[in-house]
Amino acid sequence: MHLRANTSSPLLVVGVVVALLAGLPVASVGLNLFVGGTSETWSHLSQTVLPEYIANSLKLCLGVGLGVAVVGVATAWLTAMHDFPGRRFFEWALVLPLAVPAYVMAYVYTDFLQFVGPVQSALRAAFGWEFGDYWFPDIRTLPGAVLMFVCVLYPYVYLLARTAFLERASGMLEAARTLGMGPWRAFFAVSLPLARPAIVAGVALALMETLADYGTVAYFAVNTFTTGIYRAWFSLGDRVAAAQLAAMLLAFVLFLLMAERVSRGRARYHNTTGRNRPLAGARLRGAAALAAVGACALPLLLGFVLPALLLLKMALTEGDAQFGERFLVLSRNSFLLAGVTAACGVLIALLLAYGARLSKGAFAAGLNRLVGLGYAVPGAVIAVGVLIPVTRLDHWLAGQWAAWFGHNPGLLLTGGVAALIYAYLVRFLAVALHTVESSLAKITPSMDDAARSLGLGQGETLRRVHAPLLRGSLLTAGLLVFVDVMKELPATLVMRPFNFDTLATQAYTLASDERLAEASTAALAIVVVGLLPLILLSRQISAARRG
Amino acid sequence: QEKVLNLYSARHYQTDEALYADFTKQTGIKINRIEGKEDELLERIRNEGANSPADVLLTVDASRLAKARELGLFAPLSSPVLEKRIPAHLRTAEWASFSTRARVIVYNKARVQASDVQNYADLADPKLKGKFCSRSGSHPYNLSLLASVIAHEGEAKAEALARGMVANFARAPKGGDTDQIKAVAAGECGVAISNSYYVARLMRSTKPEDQKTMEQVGVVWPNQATTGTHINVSGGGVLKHAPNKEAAIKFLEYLASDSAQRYFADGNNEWPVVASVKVDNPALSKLGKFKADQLPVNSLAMYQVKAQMIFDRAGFK
Amino acid sequence: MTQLELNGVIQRYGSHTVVDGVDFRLAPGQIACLLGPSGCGKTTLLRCIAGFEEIAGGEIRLHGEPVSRPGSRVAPEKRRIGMVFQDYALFPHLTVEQNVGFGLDRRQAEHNHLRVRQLLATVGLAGHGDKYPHELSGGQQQRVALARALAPRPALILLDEPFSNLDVGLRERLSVEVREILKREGSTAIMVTHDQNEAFAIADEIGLMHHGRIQQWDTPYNLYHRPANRFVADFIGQGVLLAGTVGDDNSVHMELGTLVSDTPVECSESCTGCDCGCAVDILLRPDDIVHDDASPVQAEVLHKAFRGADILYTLRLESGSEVLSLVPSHHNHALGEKIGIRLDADHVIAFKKHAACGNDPACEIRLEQQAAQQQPGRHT
Amino acid sequence: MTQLELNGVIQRYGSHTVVDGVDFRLAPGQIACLLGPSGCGKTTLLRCIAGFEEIAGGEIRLHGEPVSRPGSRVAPEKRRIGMVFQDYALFPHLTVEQNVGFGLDRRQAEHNHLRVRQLLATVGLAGHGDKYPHELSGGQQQRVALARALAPRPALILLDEPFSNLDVGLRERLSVEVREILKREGSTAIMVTHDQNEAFAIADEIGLMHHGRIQQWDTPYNLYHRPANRFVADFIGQGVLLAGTVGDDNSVHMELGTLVSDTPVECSESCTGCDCGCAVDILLRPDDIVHDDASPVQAEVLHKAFRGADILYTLRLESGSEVLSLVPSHHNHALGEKIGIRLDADHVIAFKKHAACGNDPACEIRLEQQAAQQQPGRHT
Ligand SMILES: Nc1ncnc2c1ncn2[C@@H]1O[C@H](COP(=O)(O)OP(=O)(O)OP(=O)(O)O)[C@@H](O)[C@H]1O
Ligand SMILES: Nc1ncnc2c1ncn2[C@@H]1O[C@H](COP(=O)(O)OP(=O)(O)OP(=O)(O)O)[C@@H](O)[C@H]1O
Ligand SMILES: [Fe+3]
Ligand SMILES: [Mg+2]
Ligand SMILES: [Mg+2]
Repeated sequence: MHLRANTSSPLLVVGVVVALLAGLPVASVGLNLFVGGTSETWSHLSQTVLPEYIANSLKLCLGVGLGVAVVGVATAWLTAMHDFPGRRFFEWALVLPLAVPAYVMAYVYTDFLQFVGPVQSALRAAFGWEFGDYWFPDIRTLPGAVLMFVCVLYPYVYLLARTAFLERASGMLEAARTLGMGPWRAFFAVSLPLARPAIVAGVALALMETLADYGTVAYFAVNTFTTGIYRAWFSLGDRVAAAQLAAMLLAFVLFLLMAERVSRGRARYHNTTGRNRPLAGARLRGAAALAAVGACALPLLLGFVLPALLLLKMALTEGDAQFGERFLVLSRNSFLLAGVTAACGVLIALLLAYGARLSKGAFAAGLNRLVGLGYAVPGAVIAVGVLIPVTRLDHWLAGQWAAWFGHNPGLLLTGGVAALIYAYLVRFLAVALHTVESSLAKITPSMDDAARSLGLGQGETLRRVHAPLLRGSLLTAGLLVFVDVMKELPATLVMRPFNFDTLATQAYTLASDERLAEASTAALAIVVVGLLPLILLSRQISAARRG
Repeated sequence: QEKVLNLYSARHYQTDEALYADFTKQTGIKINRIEGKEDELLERIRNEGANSPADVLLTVDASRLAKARELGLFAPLSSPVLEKRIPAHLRTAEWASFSTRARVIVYNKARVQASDVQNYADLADPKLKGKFCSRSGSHPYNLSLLASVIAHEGEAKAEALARGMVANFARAPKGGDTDQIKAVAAGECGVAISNSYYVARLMRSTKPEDQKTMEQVGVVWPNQATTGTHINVSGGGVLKHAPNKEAAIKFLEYLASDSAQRYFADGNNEWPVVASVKVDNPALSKLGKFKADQLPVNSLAMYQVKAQMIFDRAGFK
Repeated sequence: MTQLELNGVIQRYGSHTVVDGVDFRLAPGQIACLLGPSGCGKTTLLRCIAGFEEIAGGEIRLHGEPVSRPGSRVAPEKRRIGMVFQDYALFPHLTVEQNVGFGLDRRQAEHNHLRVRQLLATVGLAGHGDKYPHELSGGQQQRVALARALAPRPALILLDEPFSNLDVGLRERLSVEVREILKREGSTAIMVTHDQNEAFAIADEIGLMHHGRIQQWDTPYNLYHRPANRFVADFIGQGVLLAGTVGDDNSVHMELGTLVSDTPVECSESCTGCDCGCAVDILLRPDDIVHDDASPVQAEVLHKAFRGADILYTLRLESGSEVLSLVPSHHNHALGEKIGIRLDADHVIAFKKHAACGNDPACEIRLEQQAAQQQPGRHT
Repeated sequence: MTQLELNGVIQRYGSHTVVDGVDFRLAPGQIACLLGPSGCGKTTLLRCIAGFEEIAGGEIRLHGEPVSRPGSRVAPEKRRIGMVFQDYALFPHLTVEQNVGFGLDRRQAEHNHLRVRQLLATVGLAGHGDKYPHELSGGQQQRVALARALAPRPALILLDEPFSNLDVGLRERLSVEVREILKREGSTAIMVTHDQNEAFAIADEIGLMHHGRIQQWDTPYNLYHRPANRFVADFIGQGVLLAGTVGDDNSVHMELGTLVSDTPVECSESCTGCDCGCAVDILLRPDDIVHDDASPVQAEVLHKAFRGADILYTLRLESGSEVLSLVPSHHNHALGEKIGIRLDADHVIAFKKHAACGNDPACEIRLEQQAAQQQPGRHT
């Protein structure tokens, strides 16, 4: 028995180290906030385009935030707490849009809906219209971008909220009903607030991804704050100004996240009852059942079925000439990277989230918010942010090696798979962390105490109590990271080893040469490869509901 | 030890693989390559510093080459072969161009007269109000075009041009060059600008809808009477810390060889930089000879930031 | 008029029948207590009444209207039934005040506020309104749950061990106050409790449950003094069953002496037809056996439990039978010591013996329960 | 040797001091009970001992080794302290058997299995091993929590109201069995309970807590018969304080008559220096006042509570003071009736009156508590 300082815990130390590693690139971006920039770039941007970019970003956030929250929560609520024809199918199918990269979705919808696309051409042919004779909504606008993002990002909210609803404490719902609240009002007064950590996490992830996105908004020419960052960097050649803008974005996101945390006050979200039984879903009939099916089918149609069909058609008619053995290699590469990253990410997220739970202090929680910020930074910026420390370390290693063995081994890490996975982790740890944290908040603190009083250390408590209790969320987190890595581009492009292509880079190569139709094969492959674990895991997740 | 060449390339043409394979076959040097975006690749090379494995950097934009030079990433390039084969305005002491692409005007034959769009300046003419389409103003292709205008005519003229174009927009800038061509053909736009190889690719396409597209549009070589049509280049140089400098020079020289040059033309519809090379590309032949801007490509980089600022001020999104 | 009426209610979890043909009636304003061993189905019965469980048989009526029948039921929130849950089920995201005010009509903010503060004061939590449940002690949480259930003045309130985590003083004060509130507001109540004194103090009627069946539904006095069967006799209060033989009308002969009661021997129902000479078991409470140094009957002290004012002695008679005796605590005898005792019972409660059981009381209870199951409905 | 030692332990939630300078010692194998009103800090004190809470002052030692000090502590899992949580804290993802076996060394599967089955049988849950916690009743869950904490044979076990959801019979049987298990395995135990009888029956020593301080740490007998202060007198058992005046050595004059005890008047600590003529309050338990139709002192029945064997009467004296009297239940008098009573107390417990308080008992308790706080450590 050793007296140990109250603040010290082995797990917390591990957590802090991991957090520092993961936070380093983000911090190196953030630090630029305090470096004096080139005033010319600043004044130019702020006088010309920045106000519009900021306005666009805010509008985009508002639209996407509302959209994913409504669609995600509604579908989660319907599938988790009701029974209607097709529910079991929708349960896992609603996750599918996750596999479609937003930029691919943007290409596909544009191709489908633009003036020269099949829909408008058919309309013109049918009615003999010419240009200007009729009005047709333009998808490549801000509302269009919102629609795209909502379609591919709502699964974040869906998955997290659903897990929360499934983990719901039936006891608390019953209490609400004895107090005169019908299922509908009980949903708003109890289920929804109790799912708040999960919903907030889902919406936050969707918003961070929206803010960091460049491909979609660039293609739609909806210029956002990220456009501003890229403009400062690429067009105006001012890296410092770009980093400062990125840091501002970070500060904004951090502020939002913290504000949300603070607004929770001392409220808790854990289960207060010990006798929760899986409630049989309320059975919907007639018009209600029809409405439920419709509500679930629409996002699935728009977010997956239609784009997948369009991609399939493109791939079949004018797909990649190189389809074949090469795709096996690409798929394998993508799958391995995504799989390894997902496993590492979930593990690290679990450690970090649990560390913060243990320390109860603001320090660890704050650290975790910082770690999670990588997701809000545009991919190219974070890729460079990762390059800097990795190459530094590499130089140091090379120097040591040279000092010991007398020759320069070159760079050991940069351009290696490990560094690439590190970059992914920096970028996507937020996804796993938010997911795990939101679910951890639902576990009664007395679980921890009970395990410790039975002689389990922190690590073992995590392994034997929390991990099984979090099973659904851990799978969800792994799934989300997996799919995100499958789709990731900027870091993959710049950090990958020689001659190492993935499905995403393949799609990129073709798309950037404006061979969209050919890129469809790779895009479809991303969807298909992502689909496998998606279907497998989402079944597991539904099965992991606990009593 | 196996001879290798480490290539960092921003060329995004899948068909380039045949080119690299040909090089390996000829020289026995294996090519390791990563493809990415110019600016990120520059960051990677910069950070890798003295230990960088990169031998050659290839880009598709002159200003990025200039930037790499500015950052001191290139080694001096001295190759008699390159000096002999590549025209002086298409190379510098550190890097050389291996192919060019022209920025041409594409118009809808039914909606616009060819005579009204003979120069880039015409795109600002109020006659084209509501007819002009373009990709984003921040795209390097447009930036380098405006940079060339600044180089030739000064900032004021350039800004007037940009503002005129904005006033003529049929729609907010969006999509790529191919999108613009298709929109012109469909009548949504009257006129647009595009890189020549996209036009050529559509001309060579066997797909009926592409052929129909090209039936609707005409292509103009702008500024034939004045400075010549704006061109940008794809080029590269040997990096300062290249571990395989010899192979790197060999590779660049290979890119200037007849077979490689023909490959750029045939495979990717670009114009070779070596005048003597015979091109066997029906689309390029059909587009015919044109007077290219002789501006040293170097200066495109000089004005790129200015060009972006002008676009921003003019509201060319 | 009846407020609540259960007719042969049956509930099952899978194939396990938890509530097994329960029927009783409650008039408006009445307070009933449910007693019974752990796991006998009390909570489940309350959940059936609240509408959370489907019933597999019988029917439940509120105000004469059927609300639960096999296959159909009225939603819980439509029943105006309040409930204090055994595990409280407080809302962790709401403060104490918000928890208590949860079921109140939201349009009457002013009025609600008053009601909430008043209830919090009643349960001794004035000043804790801004806390969150996790910042309260177990007993404090339990009181919040109680206040929350009382707040909307439900017509019927179900209390599942509402005082289990409170100290005696608070629990007595609260049970009196809750009783007053319920009576004042005319609410009908069913309370589950493990504290028989509490049940005796608060209840108009008590139902004793065992294995999903109501063994006796009666007044506190009758339950204690006229247990319907051995199980009730054993469960309520303390006591032992001692063998005896019915003598002429008013007497029973036992090892300890002869009991003569004022009235004829009150054979419990299961002993109808008790005749002279019939072998019976007599229920002896600890206060039926008094310590008397002068008594010729001596018994050995087997075990003693300090009870404050008294000591509860477990004594062994010559025959080996054990009896309990409550003796003022200044009579502090050592284990093994022999002390004099005598019978001092007012009335005699006798259960007819089953020949098959020999001297095994568990066997007797089992046989009795079996007999009861073959005549459903008999016990009300 | 002491197993557990607390010296001036202080714990705070924010600025709210919940445990306020607690010290006591427990020898190995001893069983202590903690009593106290809801919210007085019992659970928090257990949590400090288990190592879940940081302490702000004082020190906790196990086997003489310090395990908690302000700013540092030994991790809970290193202390070999078992705990039954007030809210059970069962693991919902594990079956009953897995829950109980959770803390056992996993390498000894065979042996563990035996232990688990044996404990389940002890707590009356044989055959429920494969169920999940949500399939159990409240009392069944509580018993699983108990079995789980006992399973690893902890050196020290903390039981936070382990029987609160059990019926009397089961609770008595279990408390005896748990006591046996603890004694057999040489475990030291601290148990929080609200049931004083349980505490009296099971505990070697009892600590009574109030406002975060131990008011008295003593044997059950002393706690009942020699309360250290008014709060203890009030909290333990039932009773009232009645004004009186100390006469010559062995007597106190009261409204009800004169009390003469065998020994000199036992003035409690707070009354040191009680002299003849000194105004005191005398603690009268319900059994100190006997119903005697022959007695000249008559009192009016204010309230009566049926207690099974007895009825607890609340009576009003002429002066308006109220007293309690426990009367065999066949003396069934109506409310408002006047009945004869007399004093029958063995020993006298007197508390010196504070002049400032007039006749307000609450005031007296307050003053006493204040005085105690100015002399920390006095009460052990
Ligand atoms: N997390 C917390 N934050 C703030 N105050 C708390 C917290 N936990 C408990 N308290 C307060 O500390 C006091 C003591 O609580 P504790 O749980 O120790 O009481 P207890 O004696 O166990 O009561 P009970 O018998 O009701 O369980 C209570 O007044 C409670 O409101
Ligand atoms: N969800 C369930 N699935 C299966 N069996 C259950 C379930 N809930 C309760 N039971 C069983 O039903 C029986 C009655 O449970 P109930 O909760 O009604 O008991 P109780 O009388 O309230 O007991 P306690 O006094 O311990 O709270 C118990 O044996 C329990 O194991
Ligand atoms: Fe291009
Ligand atoms: Mg129960
Ligand atoms: Mg407590």
